[in-house]
Amino acid sequence: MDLGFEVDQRGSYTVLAVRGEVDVYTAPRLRERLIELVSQGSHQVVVDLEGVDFLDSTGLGVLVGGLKRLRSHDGDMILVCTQPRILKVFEITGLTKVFSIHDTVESATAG
Amino acid sequence: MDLGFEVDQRGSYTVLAVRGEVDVYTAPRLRERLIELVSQGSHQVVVDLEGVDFLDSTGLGVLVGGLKRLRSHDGDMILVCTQPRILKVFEITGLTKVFSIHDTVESATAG
Amino acid sequence: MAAAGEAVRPLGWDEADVELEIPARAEYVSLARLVVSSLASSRRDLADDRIDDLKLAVSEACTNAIEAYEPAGEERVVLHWRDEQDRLEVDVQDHGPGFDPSTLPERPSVADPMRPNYERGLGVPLMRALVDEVEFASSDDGTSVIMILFCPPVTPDGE
Amino acid sequence: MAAAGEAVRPLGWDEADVELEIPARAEYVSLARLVVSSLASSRRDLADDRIDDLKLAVSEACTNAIEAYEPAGEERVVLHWRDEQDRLEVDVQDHGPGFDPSTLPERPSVADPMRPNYERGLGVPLMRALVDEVEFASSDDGTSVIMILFCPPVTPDGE
Ligand SMILES: Nc1ncnc2c1ncn2[C@@H]1O[C@H](COP(=O)(O)OP(=O)(O)O)[C@@H](O)[C@H]1O
Ligand SMILES: Nc1ncnc2c1ncn2[C@@H]1O[C@H](COP(=O)(O)OP(=O)(O)O)[C@@H](O)[C@H]1O
Repeated sequence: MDLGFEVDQRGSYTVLAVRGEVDVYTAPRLRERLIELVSQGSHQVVVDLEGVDFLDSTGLGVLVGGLKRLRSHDGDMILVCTQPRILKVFEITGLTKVFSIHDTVESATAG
Repeated sequence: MDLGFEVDQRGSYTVLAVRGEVDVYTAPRLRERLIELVSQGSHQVVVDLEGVDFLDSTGLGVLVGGLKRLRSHDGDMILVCTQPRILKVFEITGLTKVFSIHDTVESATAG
Repeated sequence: MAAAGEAVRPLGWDEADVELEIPARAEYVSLARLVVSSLASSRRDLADDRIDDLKLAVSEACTNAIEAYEPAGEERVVLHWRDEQDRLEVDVQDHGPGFDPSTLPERPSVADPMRPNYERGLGVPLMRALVDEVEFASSDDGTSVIMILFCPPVTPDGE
Repeated sequence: MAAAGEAVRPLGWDEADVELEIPARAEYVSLARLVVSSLASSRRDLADDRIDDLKLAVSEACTNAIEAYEPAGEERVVLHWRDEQDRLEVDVQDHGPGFDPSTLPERPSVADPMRPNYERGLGVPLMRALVDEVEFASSDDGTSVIMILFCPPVTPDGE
């Protein structure tokens, strides 16, 4: 099972597009990617989840960890997600209140 | 697991396009379809296997049975198949010598 | 007779029981998901979003079962699938150290202002929210998590 | 160290053993195929056509195991998957009446002019042609079919 990543710089935003299933096996790779971005100086990170087929609590934990790390650098993490089954996971866990979630990368990077 | 069928008349040929996996569970439906066609007077039958993802020995047996039934009515069965993994099953079992196998429905119905 | 004369759904408890035993390793959780979603899809009475819910709940249970063994050795996780007319049940068993489920919060505390600090502890709340019933049976000998989805009977035409 | 430091492939015999137990019913053969092709795909050293070969061989073995029980009751078919560095093994077990494999033809008789009359008997020849080794162990107590694919070691860069 593969997790795919694509990184794209859009103005002051670094867009990390994730593809595949984020679970206990693959989530460590997402964590590494996020840590890498922060250590390279990307502090405004957009995580595009439109290509994600599955996201579990381990994946949520990695995103929350990334958000905390970015905030400690006065940065932020913005999510792009319109898939109902992925949004549902954020809703159940109350994380829609923690993340700002946008419909498109354009709108996420418009700020 | 569904097996899909589409029937199309092309001149004197009846084209049965099969979609899905043909195995011990679904093969009886293919058998019924073939028997139905013969009993409705279709004696030149083209079975289009291009939409078949999986074909096992039960499926082969049903095709052989259909061929025998058609031949007993002075008819014939022509197959359409270009997928290597499906062709391989005919080759291993020596059935490439029994069926005439074409690349397209057009060529199968050209005779 | 039901309209769907072709019995896709297995008929009885024992007969319909599928068992999957996997090594207690993270890379096998996706296999458990695959099996559960394939079995659930063959029941024609489950909507896609319910299948997704079950798949995620089972995945969380398998993840916890595997993490219970840390550091992982040659331990195993066993999943049972049982089909019945009006429900389906999945249980996930490990022989890890066990835990006391009553110490866990009943529901996700969605309004908790400390939520952003929670990088863990989301699995059980998710499971509770996603399926109709979750039961934990845990002892020194291990844990069994039973998850149930109720499937309201579809009234066939002409009955 | 191998280039693929991330061990996708399980490490040892026991650890890597996956077991799937299904009811002896035709509708479950597709699940066995799904499990086998998913496990085989996670081994990066197998080409797609080899995965297809194994999937078909296992499917044939499951079909025979199920048919051995006719008329089907509450019997079960058990599939084991074992990963090793240089091979993978699948066995399919039933507790049907058993049979004498030595009475079956070794190879498909492709040149047999009577072939068009064969609507059955294609399963075992297919299995024999598709995988590197097939072994039948059959007695009054049932049958176990062991199928083996050899996986030539991929020499990692830098070794
Ligand atoms: N199968 C299990 N065996 C042992 N402990 C478990 C098991 N399942 C859950 N737990 C305990 O319940 C806690 C909460 O689980 P969960 O909500 O999934 O969050 P997390 O796994 O992120 O900690 C775990 O940290 C663990 O202590
Ligand atoms: N697991 C099994 N249990 C009992 N008999 C078996 C088993 N597998 C194969 N056989 C016997 O071997 C024969 C040949 O099998 P096969 O080549 O698959 O063709 P088919 O199943 O179409 O007859 C079967 O008809 C059956 O008598």
